[in-house]
Amino acid sequence: MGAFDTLFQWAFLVPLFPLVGFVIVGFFGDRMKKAEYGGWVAVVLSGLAMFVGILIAIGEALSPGTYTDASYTWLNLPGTQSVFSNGFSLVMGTLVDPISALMLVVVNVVGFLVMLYSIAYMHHDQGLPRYYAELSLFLVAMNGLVLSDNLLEFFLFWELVGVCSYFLIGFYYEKPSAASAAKEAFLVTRVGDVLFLLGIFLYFATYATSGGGAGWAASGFKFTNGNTPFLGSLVGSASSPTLTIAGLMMLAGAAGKSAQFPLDVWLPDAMEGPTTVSALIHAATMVAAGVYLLVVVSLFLGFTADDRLAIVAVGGFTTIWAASMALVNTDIKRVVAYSTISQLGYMVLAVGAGFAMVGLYHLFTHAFFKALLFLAAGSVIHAVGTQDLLKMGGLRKSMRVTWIAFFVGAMSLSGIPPFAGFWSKDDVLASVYSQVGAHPLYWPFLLCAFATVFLTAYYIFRAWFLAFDGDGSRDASLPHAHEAPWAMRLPLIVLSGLALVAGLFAFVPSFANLLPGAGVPPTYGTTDLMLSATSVGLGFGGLGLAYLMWGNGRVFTLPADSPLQPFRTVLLRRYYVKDAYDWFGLKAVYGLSRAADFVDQYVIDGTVRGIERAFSQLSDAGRRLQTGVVSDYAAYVVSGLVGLLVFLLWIAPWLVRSVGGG
Amino acid sequence: MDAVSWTWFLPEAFLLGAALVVFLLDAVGVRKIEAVGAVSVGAVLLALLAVISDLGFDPLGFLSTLPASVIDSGGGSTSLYAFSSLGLVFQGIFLLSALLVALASLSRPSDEAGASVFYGLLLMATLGMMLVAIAADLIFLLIAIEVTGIATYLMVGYTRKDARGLEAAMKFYIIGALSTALSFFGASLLFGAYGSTNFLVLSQGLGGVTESTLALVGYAFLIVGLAFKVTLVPFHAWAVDVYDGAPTDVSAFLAGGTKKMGVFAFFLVFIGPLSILTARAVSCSGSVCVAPYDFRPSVQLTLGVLAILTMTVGNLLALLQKEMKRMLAYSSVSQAGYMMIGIAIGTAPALAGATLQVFAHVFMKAGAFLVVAGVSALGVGPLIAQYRGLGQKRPYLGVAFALLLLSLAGIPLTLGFVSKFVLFSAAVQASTVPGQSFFFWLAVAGLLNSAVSVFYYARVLKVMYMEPPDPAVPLDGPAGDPTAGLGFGRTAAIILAVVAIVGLGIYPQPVLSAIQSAATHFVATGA
Amino acid sequence: MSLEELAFLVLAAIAVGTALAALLVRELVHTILWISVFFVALSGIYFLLQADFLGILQLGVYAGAVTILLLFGVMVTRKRIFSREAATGIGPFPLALALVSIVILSGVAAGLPTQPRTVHAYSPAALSEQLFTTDGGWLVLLGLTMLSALAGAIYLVREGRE
Amino acid sequence: MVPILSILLLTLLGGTVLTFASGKQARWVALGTSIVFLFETFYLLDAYTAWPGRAGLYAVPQYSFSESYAWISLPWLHINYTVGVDGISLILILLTAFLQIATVVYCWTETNRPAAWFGLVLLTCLGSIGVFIALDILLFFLFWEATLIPMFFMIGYWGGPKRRYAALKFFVYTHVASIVMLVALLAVAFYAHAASFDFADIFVATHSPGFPIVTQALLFLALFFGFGVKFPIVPFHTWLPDAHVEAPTGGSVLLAGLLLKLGGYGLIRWAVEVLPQGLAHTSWIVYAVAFASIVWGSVLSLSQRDLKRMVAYSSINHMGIVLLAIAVYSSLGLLAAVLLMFAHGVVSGLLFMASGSVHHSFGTRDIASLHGITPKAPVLATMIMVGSLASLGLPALISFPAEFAALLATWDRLGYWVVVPLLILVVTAGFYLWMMQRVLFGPPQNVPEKAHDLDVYETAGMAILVALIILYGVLPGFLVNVIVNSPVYGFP
Amino acid sequence: MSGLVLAQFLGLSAALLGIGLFGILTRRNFILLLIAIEVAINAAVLNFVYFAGFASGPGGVSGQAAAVVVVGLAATEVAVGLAIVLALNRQRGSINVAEASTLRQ
Repeated sequence: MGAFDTLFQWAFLVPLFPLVGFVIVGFFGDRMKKAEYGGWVAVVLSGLAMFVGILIAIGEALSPGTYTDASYTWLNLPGTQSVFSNGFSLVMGTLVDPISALMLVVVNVVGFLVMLYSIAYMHHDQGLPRYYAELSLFLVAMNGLVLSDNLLEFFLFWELVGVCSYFLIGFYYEKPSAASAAKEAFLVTRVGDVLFLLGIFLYFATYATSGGGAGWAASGFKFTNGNTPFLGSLVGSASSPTLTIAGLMMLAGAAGKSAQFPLDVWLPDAMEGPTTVSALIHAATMVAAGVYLLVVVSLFLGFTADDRLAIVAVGGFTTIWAASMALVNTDIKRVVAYSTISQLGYMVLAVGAGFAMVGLYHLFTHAFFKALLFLAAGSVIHAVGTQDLLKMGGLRKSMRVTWIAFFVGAMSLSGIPPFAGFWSKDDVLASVYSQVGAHPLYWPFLLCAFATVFLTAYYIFRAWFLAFDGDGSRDASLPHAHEAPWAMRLPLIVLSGLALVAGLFAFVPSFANLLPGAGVPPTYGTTDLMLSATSVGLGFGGLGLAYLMWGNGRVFTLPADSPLQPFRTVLLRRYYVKDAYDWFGLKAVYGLSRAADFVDQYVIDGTVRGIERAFSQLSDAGRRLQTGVVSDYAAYVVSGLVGLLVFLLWIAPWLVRSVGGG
Repeated sequence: MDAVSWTWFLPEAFLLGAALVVFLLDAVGVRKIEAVGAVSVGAVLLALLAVISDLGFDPLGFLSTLPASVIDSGGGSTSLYAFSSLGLVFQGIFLLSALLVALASLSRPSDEAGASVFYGLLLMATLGMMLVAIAADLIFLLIAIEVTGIATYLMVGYTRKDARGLEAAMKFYIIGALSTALSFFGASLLFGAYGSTNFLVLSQGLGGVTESTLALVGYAFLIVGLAFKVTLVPFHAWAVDVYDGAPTDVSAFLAGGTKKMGVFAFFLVFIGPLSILTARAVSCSGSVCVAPYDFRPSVQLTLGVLAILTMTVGNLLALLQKEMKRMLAYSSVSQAGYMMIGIAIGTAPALAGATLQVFAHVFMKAGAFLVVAGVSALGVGPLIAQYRGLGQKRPYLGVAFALLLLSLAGIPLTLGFVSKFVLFSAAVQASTVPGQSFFFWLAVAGLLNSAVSVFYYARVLKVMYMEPPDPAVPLDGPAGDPTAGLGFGRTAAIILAVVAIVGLGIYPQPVLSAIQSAATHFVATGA
Repeated sequence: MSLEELAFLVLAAIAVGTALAALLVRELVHTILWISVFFVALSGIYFLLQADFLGILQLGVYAGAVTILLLFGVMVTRKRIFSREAATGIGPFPLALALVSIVILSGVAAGLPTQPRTVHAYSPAALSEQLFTTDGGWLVLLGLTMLSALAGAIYLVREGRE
Repeated sequence: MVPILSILLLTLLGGTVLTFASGKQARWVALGTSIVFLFETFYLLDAYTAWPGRAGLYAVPQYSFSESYAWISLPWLHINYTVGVDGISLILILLTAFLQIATVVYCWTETNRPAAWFGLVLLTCLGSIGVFIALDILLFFLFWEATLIPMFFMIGYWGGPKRRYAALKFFVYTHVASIVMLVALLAVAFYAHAASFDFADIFVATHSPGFPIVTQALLFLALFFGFGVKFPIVPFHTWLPDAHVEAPTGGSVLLAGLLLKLGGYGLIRWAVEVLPQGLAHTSWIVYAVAFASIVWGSVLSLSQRDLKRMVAYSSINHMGIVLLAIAVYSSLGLLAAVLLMFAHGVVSGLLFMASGSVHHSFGTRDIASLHGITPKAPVLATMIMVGSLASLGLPALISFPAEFAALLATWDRLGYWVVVPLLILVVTAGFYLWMMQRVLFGPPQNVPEKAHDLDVYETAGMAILVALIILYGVLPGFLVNVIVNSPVYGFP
Repeated sequence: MSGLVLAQFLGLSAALLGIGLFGILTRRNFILLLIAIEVAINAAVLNFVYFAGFASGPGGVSGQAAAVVVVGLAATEVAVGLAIVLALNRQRGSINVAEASTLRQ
């Protein structure tokens, strides 16, 4: 029993407030006098949710512990003969522990700020009530996911955030590209989701049969084992091929949600949604849910060594994979989106290395600076009406706040001290480095991570220079840009502040309780300092290169006949992976379906119709025997007589003898 | 029961008397259909009452307490007739079919020529059927069949001026005479094999040449002769043309009545207590007993094959039939196949099933033909396609026809379903005996056939209900009278048929238990 | 070969021959002629079998009445009595059917005991007693058939009033 | 003891007869009947007490509210009017009650011979109810067949351009299957030497040790075919798309919502429960068929152009999962199967209503020629979206708990084979999403001038189903608790 | 008296039956058909007579009685047949059975 249990039992309010918002805005938003009123309702309610969330976080910070309030029996499933012999109940409820409290803060703070920002950003949009309803529903789902008490509840909300993401990506549903991107996002994550579900089965089966998890099985997918401390007793209690596969399935689920290679294609396309949505869902919260899943699983269930290697591989490779594509992209949102993928890779990498808290730490800081970057980008887009970097330039003068905000975000992203990103990213690198001895394959992925630091700084500052530097003459048609209204500026300022200081939370004693063991992973020995120095150096290197190539000075550019140009094309084409997927979906699967349809119509149903036709033809032939000539009928009679004689005298006795009875 | 008293012949006497009266009236010039029709209907009703009272009429337990021992071979082993309870049931069935047709024919034009001949022949034909039901001698049986046969040949052609009717009569006659020749040839061979034509003697295998092959050949000929009446494939071809060409009321009688006579003849020859197939004694000399050559499995197999052939071909040919009467004729052929299942199996339940099927078929098929007669009296052509919109324009007639067709198709809550259900249940039950698994396939074949048959019945429903009425066809009666143009007699007959179909379809127990006890008795009692 | 057997064979040959001839000649009147000879031959066989009453009956009913009836039928349906029937082909299928049935039946016959047997003779008195007592039902039924035949046939051939 | 089940039947029967007789006011009679019936169903649910438990796996199951009267009694044939329910029946009765009322409301504006139409709707429901409560072979078969005739007329009279062919095909195809089923049931009764056609007697007989395994297996296969065509199982499914495409909307709803469930219910009650050994020895066949149905239905949905046809094929997929859940033969699987049947009944009902409304409003159901209908018909688009999302198994909607349980049960019995239905879930999501992308989203094209959103009756009819989808998606425990109180719960 | 062989009689009746069947199948004139049928019936009558003669039991005489009845029946049938012939002839002017084939299929 913790000191703040009374507070924690109100945790359900956090999702409840947005739910109220969803109902009000969803059903009555269209009927309000002005569309913004609905928006304000949602903003206020999300503010309330944020307030409760922060209170809970404070409670956890002051008195860390696990509080569960699971009381609603959602499903009472019978047992089966083989594995689930006793049956089990799926009891839904809330689980408040330090990490969920941390996530509550992330989700609700960013959520509130984005909602506020949207009032101004979206105010001219006709679908504003719909927007706020969907956004509120997303907050319900995301908070529900964070507060989930068991794996299945987690999955339930996991799917719900997915569908909210689907709706929001397709918010501008009349745009074919938006509709297509929404579908793609849903489908790709769906692949991860079904594998995730399989993983749940596997865990369940394993722990339900092996001795260590009997209690876990009986309690039905629960994260906690009674009220024992949240670092559950199950970690590492069993190790088997099944568990390895289960872990891999978790990784697959996380990869889908967090856009890790090879399920990363949907996230850049998801930028078809409003920028605010990108900031909230596709940067700060939902995409981080995959990482959160890995964190939770590694804390409660544990990964096997093979799993961890796979996670490291996926995370490590994704960092450089996504960063490389960001190098050449000219869409401001997509650049930031690739960076999101890349940063998520870092988090996954950390979890794979065994430092779940470090991953979570990076998630925490990333949420703020990435939301900041997106909102800043949104501010730019709002001002200039295009997303094409090549058409921007010189916005520095007209949009000071945005300019600075973007800069803060970029610095943080690049891992330049003292910005938030530096602390967490440095932790990631250090923690991976500390594990390189575990398996020789850790090395290449560590190198990827380091190389990515350089690339990150390069591409984000390239974007910054392109957008804000220069004289604004790149596209004469750009309207004269204005700074955004206060409802947009305020979130930018708040987030800038957070992006500046969030990294230090891990070092504040009480706050550190929310991220136990994250702030100071290894001792800051010489090696770690070397690592930090390298990383910071790489970051500055990237910044410098960006300045040289895209800054005001423009020291050099890549010549058109450079041997690197083909690589550029490959990168712009996103390594042709999306093409391959499209081919697979549109040609292979759809073609298969067409072929199957052909078989269905002409072979299977054709057989049915063939039988029908055969009957008809037989019937027709038989009717032609009915000639109307009585002699023919007599002939049938006599033929029948002869046949009957033959049958009765010889065939029937033979049959009776050989079959042995009538 | 005690020895047969003359009262047992009361039904036959009523019929014969009425027939003589009708012929006499004709001779003195009274030819109005109302007069002769009334006499005939009255006689049939009286005969029916007599049969029911023979069956043990009991107002409280109507038909459900049938005495099990209504059998008497009537004066020793050489008697030509014997009363069995199943025979009485069949007499009732025959009389019901005659009643339906006689009632419906009242609605024909009252000055129609030949009404008296028609009714007289109808009574004579019914008389022949009644006699078949009490036959205990092969020759008696065959001549009784011939009584009906000759009357029906003439009934088919009684319109004289109608080329179709005469053609039908010609075909009916030729094939009928051929099968008469064949059945008598078979009877003569059986006589040669056993020295008598009495069922009792035959069953004991006394005297004569006692050649099993001779007897088997005799059976083959006999099967052909009887199969003609039951319209088994391939002895069925005449039936379609005759049902088509004959006046529709006569078709109703042929399909609903005389065919059943053949079924009972099969019962008598192949299943009954006096059948050779059941009662051949094991001959023992000293301690060594030799089972005689047993025909039973071979004959059962043969009949089973005929049953399957009949059902299948009948259904198959009905599938694409464009004319209503011919479709019904083919369906009648296939229904005969179902009845043959019961005969091939020959257990008491199967016999009950077949009898119930016969019973149901009287109402279904005669009823359907009577509806067709009524519809064509309204001026609708012979094609199925010309029944468009009947269900909408003539709701009562449409529903009646639909119910009769659904019953023919074996859809639940109709008598047609109950009869098939009992029959096929019996087949399955019989097949549980080791070595009799063949019967299971009879049931399967029967059920599959009934499933196929749904196609062409449903097609008629489709035409009647789902296609718009043809404005050229004068289906509309005078306003407010949906039965206009049918007449009292036909309406009564159709109502009788439909009520029987539905009422007994929902609660078949009284009839079923009566038939079952009769059938059990028929199979179990050795004379 | 005994005398009876010889007589039988001769009569049988005549019967088969005349039956074939009756069905194969194209002149209908000749057909009637041949068929009456056929009936007479059969009657001879009945005498041979000591079924005297049947022999007489055969002569009376068949060779007499039926032949006359058939002749009458030919005369009514023909404008000229001596007109030839159109030639009808003899299809292989009917022929085969007939032959197969003959072969099967002959096969059965061949299986019967082949040693000569004595024939039982029944006096006409015994026969009539049988006919009028034990098998009396047969005659009653025969009467019923004749009743319907009479009524129906007369109506059928009578010119209608209409 | 009130004969509540007979009252239930009589309510519907009386309602049906009155509806047929009531001319233009038929819809009111039908609605009144449906409402009364719904409340009777609630009473039934309320009065249904917990199942006392079964002494052992093969102990004779007991049923609630049972009634039994002799119907046909011959020395060798004993047929009774025996009815009774357990939780499984109850769930499906509840489904019927809801679908009935939703269909009646949805079809409120039907003007083409309304008396006949509403009468047939009620008759279909009557037949279904009968199937769910009958505990005698003949009674069961009778009601089973009784659903065919109204559907035949509904398709054949109110259907699309090729309705007559579709009606005949539906009728003959499913009738053939019914016949096979009947033969097999008869054979079960006779070969096991059951004392009567009552379920309990048959159960006792089939579980007696003397009943040969080979016979059981063969009979089970025959029953499987008989019930399977109704499911429908691949490759005996081709009647379904044709029937659905040509059927009127109400007919499609009842066909997919109720008639397919008859197959599932029959398989559970009259095949698996009666012949568990038969299933055990032929399970690989059933599994193969189930997998084939799942894959085939889903893959084919992808390339369908007709909205209804697509939903029809997705029904094949879903019923394949039901079959799989039944085939694993465990309590969990059984629960999943029944839940999924309920879910599919509601969801496919909604989707067919939506398809019908699309056709009604936009003049076509061709996916390729419909574009961006959302601006014109936002409510309709929402309904399609809810239906699609529910159908693809989104949590918090009704299908999810069912599919989850089904997959868990499959995993439990078949291990990694569960990957097949799992991955097919992606394909299922794919075709629904693709359909939504093309039909609902994108710029409006080819939208006819007269296109309109749902009218109030259509909305109300669908709203009932949407409410169920969400209610039982969020609170599946209610359904589960009823199912769990079932004799069949004694499955291993 | 002795010396008659049963099998020969059966052979004769078989031949007559075959000839009768053959006639029924191939002839088209109604009257010829009647004659063919008579031939076939006579085969049956012949059977009855000789089986009666060869029978050992007391029932033999009923074989002859049966023969008498069959002869009578055959005569009745011929009468009916002729009635149909006449009606047909009046109606169609022809008694060719193959021409009366309007009822078909």
